[in-house]
Amino acid sequence: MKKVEAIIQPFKMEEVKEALKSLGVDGMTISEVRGHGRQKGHKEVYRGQEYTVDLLPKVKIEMVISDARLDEVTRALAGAARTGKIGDGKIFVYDVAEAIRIRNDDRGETAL
Amino acid sequence: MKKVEAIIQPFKMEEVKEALKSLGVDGMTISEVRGHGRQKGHKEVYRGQEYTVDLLPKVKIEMVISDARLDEVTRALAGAARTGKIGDGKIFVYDVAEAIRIRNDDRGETAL
Amino acid sequence: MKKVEAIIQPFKMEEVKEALKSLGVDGMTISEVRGHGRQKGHKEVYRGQEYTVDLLPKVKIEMVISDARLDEVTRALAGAARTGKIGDGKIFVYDVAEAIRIRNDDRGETAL
Amino acid sequence: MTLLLWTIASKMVFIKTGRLALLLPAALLAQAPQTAEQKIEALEGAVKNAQMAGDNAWMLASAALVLLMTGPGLALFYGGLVRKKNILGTMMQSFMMMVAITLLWGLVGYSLAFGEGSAFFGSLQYLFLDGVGTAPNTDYAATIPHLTFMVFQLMFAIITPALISGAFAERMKFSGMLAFMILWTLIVYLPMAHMVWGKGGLLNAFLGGSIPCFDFAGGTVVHITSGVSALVCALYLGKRVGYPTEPMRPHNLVLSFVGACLLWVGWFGFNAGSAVSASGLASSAFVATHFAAAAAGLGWVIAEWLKHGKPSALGAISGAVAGLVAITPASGFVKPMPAFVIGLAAGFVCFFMVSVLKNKFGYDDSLDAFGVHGAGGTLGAILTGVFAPMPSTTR
Amino acid sequence: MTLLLWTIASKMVFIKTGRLALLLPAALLAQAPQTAEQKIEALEGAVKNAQMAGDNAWMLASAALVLLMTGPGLALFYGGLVRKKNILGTMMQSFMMMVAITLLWGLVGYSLAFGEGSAFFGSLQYLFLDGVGTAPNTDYAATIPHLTFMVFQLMFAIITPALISGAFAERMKFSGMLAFMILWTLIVYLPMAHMVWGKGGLLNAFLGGSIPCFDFAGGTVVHITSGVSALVCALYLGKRVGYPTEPMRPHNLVLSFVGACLLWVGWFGFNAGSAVSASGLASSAFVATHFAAAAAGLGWVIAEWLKHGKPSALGAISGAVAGLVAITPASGFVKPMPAFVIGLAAGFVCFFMVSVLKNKFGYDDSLDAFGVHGAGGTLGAILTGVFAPMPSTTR
Amino acid sequence: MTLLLWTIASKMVFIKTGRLALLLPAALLAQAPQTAEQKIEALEGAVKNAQMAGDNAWMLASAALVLLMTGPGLALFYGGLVRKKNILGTMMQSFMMMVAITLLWGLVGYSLAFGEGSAFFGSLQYLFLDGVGTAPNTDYAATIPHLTFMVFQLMFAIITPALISGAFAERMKFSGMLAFMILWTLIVYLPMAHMVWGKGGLLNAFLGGSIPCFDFAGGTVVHITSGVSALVCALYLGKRVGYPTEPMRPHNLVLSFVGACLLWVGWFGFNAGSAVSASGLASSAFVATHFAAAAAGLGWVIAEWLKHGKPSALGAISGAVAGLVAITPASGFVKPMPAFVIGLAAGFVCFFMVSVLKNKFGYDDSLDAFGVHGAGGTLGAILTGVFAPMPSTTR
Ligand SMILES: Nc1ncnc2c1ncn2[C@@H]1O[C@H](COP(=O)(O)OP(=O)(O)O)[C@@H](O)[C@H]1O
Ligand SMILES: Nc1ncnc2c1ncn2[C@@H]1O[C@H](COP(=O)(O)OP(=O)(O)O)[C@@H](O)[C@H]1O
Ligand SMILES: Nc1ncnc2c1ncn2[C@@H]1O[C@H](COP(=O)(O)OP(=O)(O)O)[C@@H](O)[C@H]1O
Repeated sequence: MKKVEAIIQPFKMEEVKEALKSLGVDGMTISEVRGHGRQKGHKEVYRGQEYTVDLLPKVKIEMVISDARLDEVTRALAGAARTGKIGDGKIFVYDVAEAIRIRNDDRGETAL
Repeated sequence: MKKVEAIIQPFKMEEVKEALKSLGVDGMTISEVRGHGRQKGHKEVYRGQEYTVDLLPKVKIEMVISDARLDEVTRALAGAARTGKIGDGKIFVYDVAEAIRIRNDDRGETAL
Repeated sequence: MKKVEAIIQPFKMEEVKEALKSLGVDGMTISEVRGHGRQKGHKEVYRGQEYTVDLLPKVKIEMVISDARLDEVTRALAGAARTGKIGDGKIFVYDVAEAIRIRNDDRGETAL
Repeated sequence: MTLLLWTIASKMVFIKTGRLALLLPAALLAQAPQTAEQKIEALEGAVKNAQMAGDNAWMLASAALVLLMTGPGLALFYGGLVRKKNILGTMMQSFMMMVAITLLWGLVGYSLAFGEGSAFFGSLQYLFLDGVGTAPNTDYAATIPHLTFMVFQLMFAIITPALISGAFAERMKFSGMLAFMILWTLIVYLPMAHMVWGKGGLLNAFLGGSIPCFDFAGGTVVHITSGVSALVCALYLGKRVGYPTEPMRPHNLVLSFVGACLLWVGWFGFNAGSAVSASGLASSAFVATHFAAAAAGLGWVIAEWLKHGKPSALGAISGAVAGLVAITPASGFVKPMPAFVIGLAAGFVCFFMVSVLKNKFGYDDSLDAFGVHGAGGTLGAILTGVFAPMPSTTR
Repeated sequence: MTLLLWTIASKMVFIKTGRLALLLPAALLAQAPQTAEQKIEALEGAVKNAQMAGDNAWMLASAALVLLMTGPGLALFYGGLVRKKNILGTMMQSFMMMVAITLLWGLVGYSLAFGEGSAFFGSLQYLFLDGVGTAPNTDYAATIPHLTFMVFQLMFAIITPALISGAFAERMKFSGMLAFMILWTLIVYLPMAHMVWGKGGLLNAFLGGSIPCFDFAGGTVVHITSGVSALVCALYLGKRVGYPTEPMRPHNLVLSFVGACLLWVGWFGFNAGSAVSASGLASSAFVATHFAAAAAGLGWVIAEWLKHGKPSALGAISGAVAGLVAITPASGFVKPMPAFVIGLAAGFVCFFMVSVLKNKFGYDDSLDAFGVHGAGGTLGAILTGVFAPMPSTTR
Repeated sequence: MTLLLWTIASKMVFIKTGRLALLLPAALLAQAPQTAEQKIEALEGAVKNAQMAGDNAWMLASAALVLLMTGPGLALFYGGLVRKKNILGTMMQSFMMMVAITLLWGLVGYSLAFGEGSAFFGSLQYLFLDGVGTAPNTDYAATIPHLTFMVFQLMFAIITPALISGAFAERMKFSGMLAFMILWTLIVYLPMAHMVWGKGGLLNAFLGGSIPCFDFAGGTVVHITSGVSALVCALYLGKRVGYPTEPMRPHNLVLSFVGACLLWVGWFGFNAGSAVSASGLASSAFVATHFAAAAAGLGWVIAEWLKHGKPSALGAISGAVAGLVAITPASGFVKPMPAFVIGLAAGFVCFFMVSVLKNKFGYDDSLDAFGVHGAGGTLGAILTGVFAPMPSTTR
């Protein structure tokens, strides 16, 4: 099993969700994060005082999927999240040692 | 070392914390996430407009523990978080390459 | 590639960010979490009712970096985040199977 | 669209009476009658009008202030104290009182409370607010339109059940809450209001009752009644699931803070408005209200300081509200310094109620409606007896 | 620093006129003239003063209440309904109306609306507010300073375009919005206000106009105008990017709740203040306002209950606002029970507009400025014709 | 429980004086005396009563509005500007002023400020508010109860130190803050208030002082004093840990926005209330206040537009507050257009102070209490001298 962790632009969230749904990927966990990479943030001025906002709001999507689906999932995900501009985000993939469904103790890929 | 990542129902938080405490697991990090799996969300109506809320609030617990304790920890955790209904959540386990305690540079299992 | 996950005191955030910037580490994702370890929380009183706040606010920093930089990054990070007191936090390191830059489909270390 | 406007406009007849009515007093003076006698007569009418303008100005402002106490005041105060998931539900309880009690009041409520009736109930005299017009009802308030008096009293009837909702916040169904509140108003509030304030009410010695009751702005009717009812509810409903093991601490004290400030400001309308005029009595009640609120904030904070080693924001605002409750029955009778003492006492006593006694007895009064309103109201009623000078010597 | 204060102080001359002016009426009575005739004359002046004090007290409070409707009332109501990222921008739209319309009003606005002019426009008589002083303008309000009347009307001119902003929330640039609002006020609002309220206005039969219009507190001028303009804007601007596929649900109903409560309270100033006095008429408008708001809250909630199986907080507050809109033209003419009926109707109709009709037609009126203000205002105007008794029989 | 109520009720004696007192004026007119002379005498009393009702109605509303400025107005304005972790602490500073200064004022404060004393201090005449009753104090306000005047002035004394707290937000201990505020009120505020407003005060030429000072609603006493004290505090306390490297940007501008709106509305009470009557003077001050606030919002926004290329919400609300500060001393003396100019100037100058000068000098005035209140107040005081006509020609 693999964990796919994607950090994307918040306004792409709906599109990505649709893309994943149409692939039949159901399980996912989302959280609100802030980040920076190539994209360097911007300045905000409060009462003439400049503040650099270098951490921009992003959405992190985490999905644990079977190895077999890795390729199609990352492709669909990247496709839906892409605008071609700096700040589009990253996808990271990790190995998963075990998965357990709390409800009925299913383990491994059946638990996804 | 293993990282145990559990996504559970928010209202089960206290019970799970108690269960882990009684096992002597101290270190943990919690964050608020939203997710969906089998559980499909619900509809909300605002001024006659329907909005699907398909991402429900969940709590994510992350713990890094020694390999030896993996079994008892996941069992206790799943036990405390289970209601038997859809939406109970998942536990994922990952390998950890290294752990460092910032305070004194302890490494490996002593750092947990 | 490695993922470095650091859980630090919120007020150390700026210092850590500076330290990482001076190392040339650009990509990072931050989220607000709560946690406890050795540090045991405190009591708050509301209308004479005591509530134990055992999960204290922390900041989680996630960075995916090349294996080669692991050492200097964790050292710099721990250095900047250390106060020497309980509650300083932890660094965990994980293996990363793959990284993809969404914008242009770069893969592996070039994607970081 | 212009067409539409046109149609509407042409459906409408005559002039704006608003503008017309205004010109009357001026007109009266303009075409001033010739003889001194006539002039004096005209003046007497004009003076009455002027007096009414002044008193009505304050009473309308007061009615607005008392509504502000419920929404958004109380809604925010309570809303900030519950858990996050319950905030809208809790705020809605207050809002639905603004909606439902208004309806009830218009249909029968005002009549049952203020109609001339028996010692315990009013009459159906003002059913559908029939006969409640712009002329003053001299029994209740000689210098303001009857309508003003009616709506001012309505605002009281709204906040009283809203206060009770603090006792069962987080555990009652919406429809059940609504039914309960309407029944409670019919069975408890309206008779109580009639007894203390209504013409012929048992405790309203001044207007034909037999037992005199010293309650300026509703300490008994509003606060003791709602506080005690809250306690009964809390006991009857039992504890919230998870209480007291699961932590249920206030989720947003900033909201509660804003709510408490609005309660403080709105209470000026509640107490000083109870003078039903903009007279010196109103000023006196206004000042007493302010001093008691401040003193009780101080009292609670000091109590916290002594017991827990540090004061808290929640303590300060809870104290202020306790003080406002306690001064209510006394507000028209006492000078600033006695008001200060009443407030200070309320701060201490209510702190003791919610932080010591409640834990001892173990009932779950979610938002301390009893601890603050029941206890504060009772204390205030007792201290009114202690501090209030004989009416004849008041001012 | 003491030096600085000194310099400032010595730059200042003479006494505090404030304090001086106050003593005048008292003085008048003190050095009371000798003959009865003189005394009566003095009294007539004193009575006029007293009448003005009472009416002015209420009108100043009303002006403050109407400003409270825009900021923070409307700003919060709208701000809570938009997506999180747009809240400050949406609130700023309201605030900039407080800033920009005030300027415009001072320069030419008041004069174009209330100057004595043609059937459609005012005049330049009050350019730069020249001639608008503390003496009453007897054409509009005989018992309050002209300045009070002017500033009360200004508050109306502020909230009207702010209401429109609900239609293009989330999609108009700041500078474009500002330019539009100023032009709209010049081209639509000021002529409309003149026609209905201005001396010699076409629809102001009482002050020289030819077609009579029954609009107590601005149902036509404020709500229909802004509602219809909002619809035009929504159609012209087209839909927001992503509407209606992307979910754009309200992000913070607690804010909207507070805003709605402040609108309710502030509306007392809007409607009861339109009596331009603290008379029985003001009380009557106050009561009608309150009953309609409550009834409409009820109406909307019932409609939701029937259609969706459960009521919602957003429904209750939207209903209340719809009721306030609908009662505006009628508020000075109807008794509480007809007000209740108007409110109930408004709750049902506006619910139907925003939850059924809007979806049918598919326009994107972000915050339902048309559905609530346009529809509610039109309904209110029609029902005013139905329920308002002939002026002579009103009270 | 019924038993308890009973006991309380029976402890209480006599009737509700409130209701009784109300009937008196009416009664006076009812049993009208027979001769014209007697009638006239009765009328003179009745007119005085009516005048007081009108003026008192406005002054009570004003006192409530000024309290609204501190809590929740200023508390929200400041609370939104600090970092999240400090919001409750910052809001508490305002609230504790409501608590502590009230106590101080009741004990000695009012007496030291308004008792008849030397050029610099009042006396102990009103210790414990002894002698402050419902009869007017003709030295200060002939037509309202002395109690009203006292409590209105108290609200000023509350907000002044609360304003200072903006300078040391985020870095002072609670108990230290409290001690400082009480001492500051005793040593700085009370003497200053006596000098400018007190009978016999040095700068109060009208009431026996020798140097005349043109300060309508407290520009000098409230804003310059608090602004300068804030600067001294900021310099003395030094910078916050981490300033200016660590970003300390406002955490919730929505709260600040609401606070600013409430300040604007409340300021009507502050300035128009300073007429201590509901006269034309009050209207004039009300209008000047509104125009200056709007103009300063505009001024600041334009300055930002010029310098940073775009306006900001924080700029607009900061500007409005600056305008309110600047118009305070002038509000009773100027017409709307000069008020507009004063406001515009304040917008520009205060923008310059906080966004250019502060950075140059590098002091850390957390919430710009000096930049807005000190600078705005001083500017206002100077422009008052420029724009205010001679008293005799004002109105
Ligand atoms: N090496 C990394 N480790 C962790 N998160 C990263 C890393 N690089 C980028 N991110 C996350 O991805 C987001 C987008 O990155 P960015 O560099 O702006 O995209 P791009 O590389 O396409 O220009 C960042 O805001 C950050 O949250
Ligand atoms: N494959 C997955 N990857 C990541 N998170 C998941 C996955 N499956 C489920 N989750 C998380 O677990 C939560 C509960 O899942 P759900 O499917 O409702 O439970 P169950 O499988 O017991 O019915 C979801 O809301 C989501 O946050
Ligand atoms: N085993 C662990 N797994 C996950 N998070 C941990 C673990 N141990 C500590 N943490 C996180 O690190 C934070 C600091 O840990 P703490 O034990 O207080 O530091 P220290 O070990 O230096 O005393 C905790 O609040 C928690 O968020």
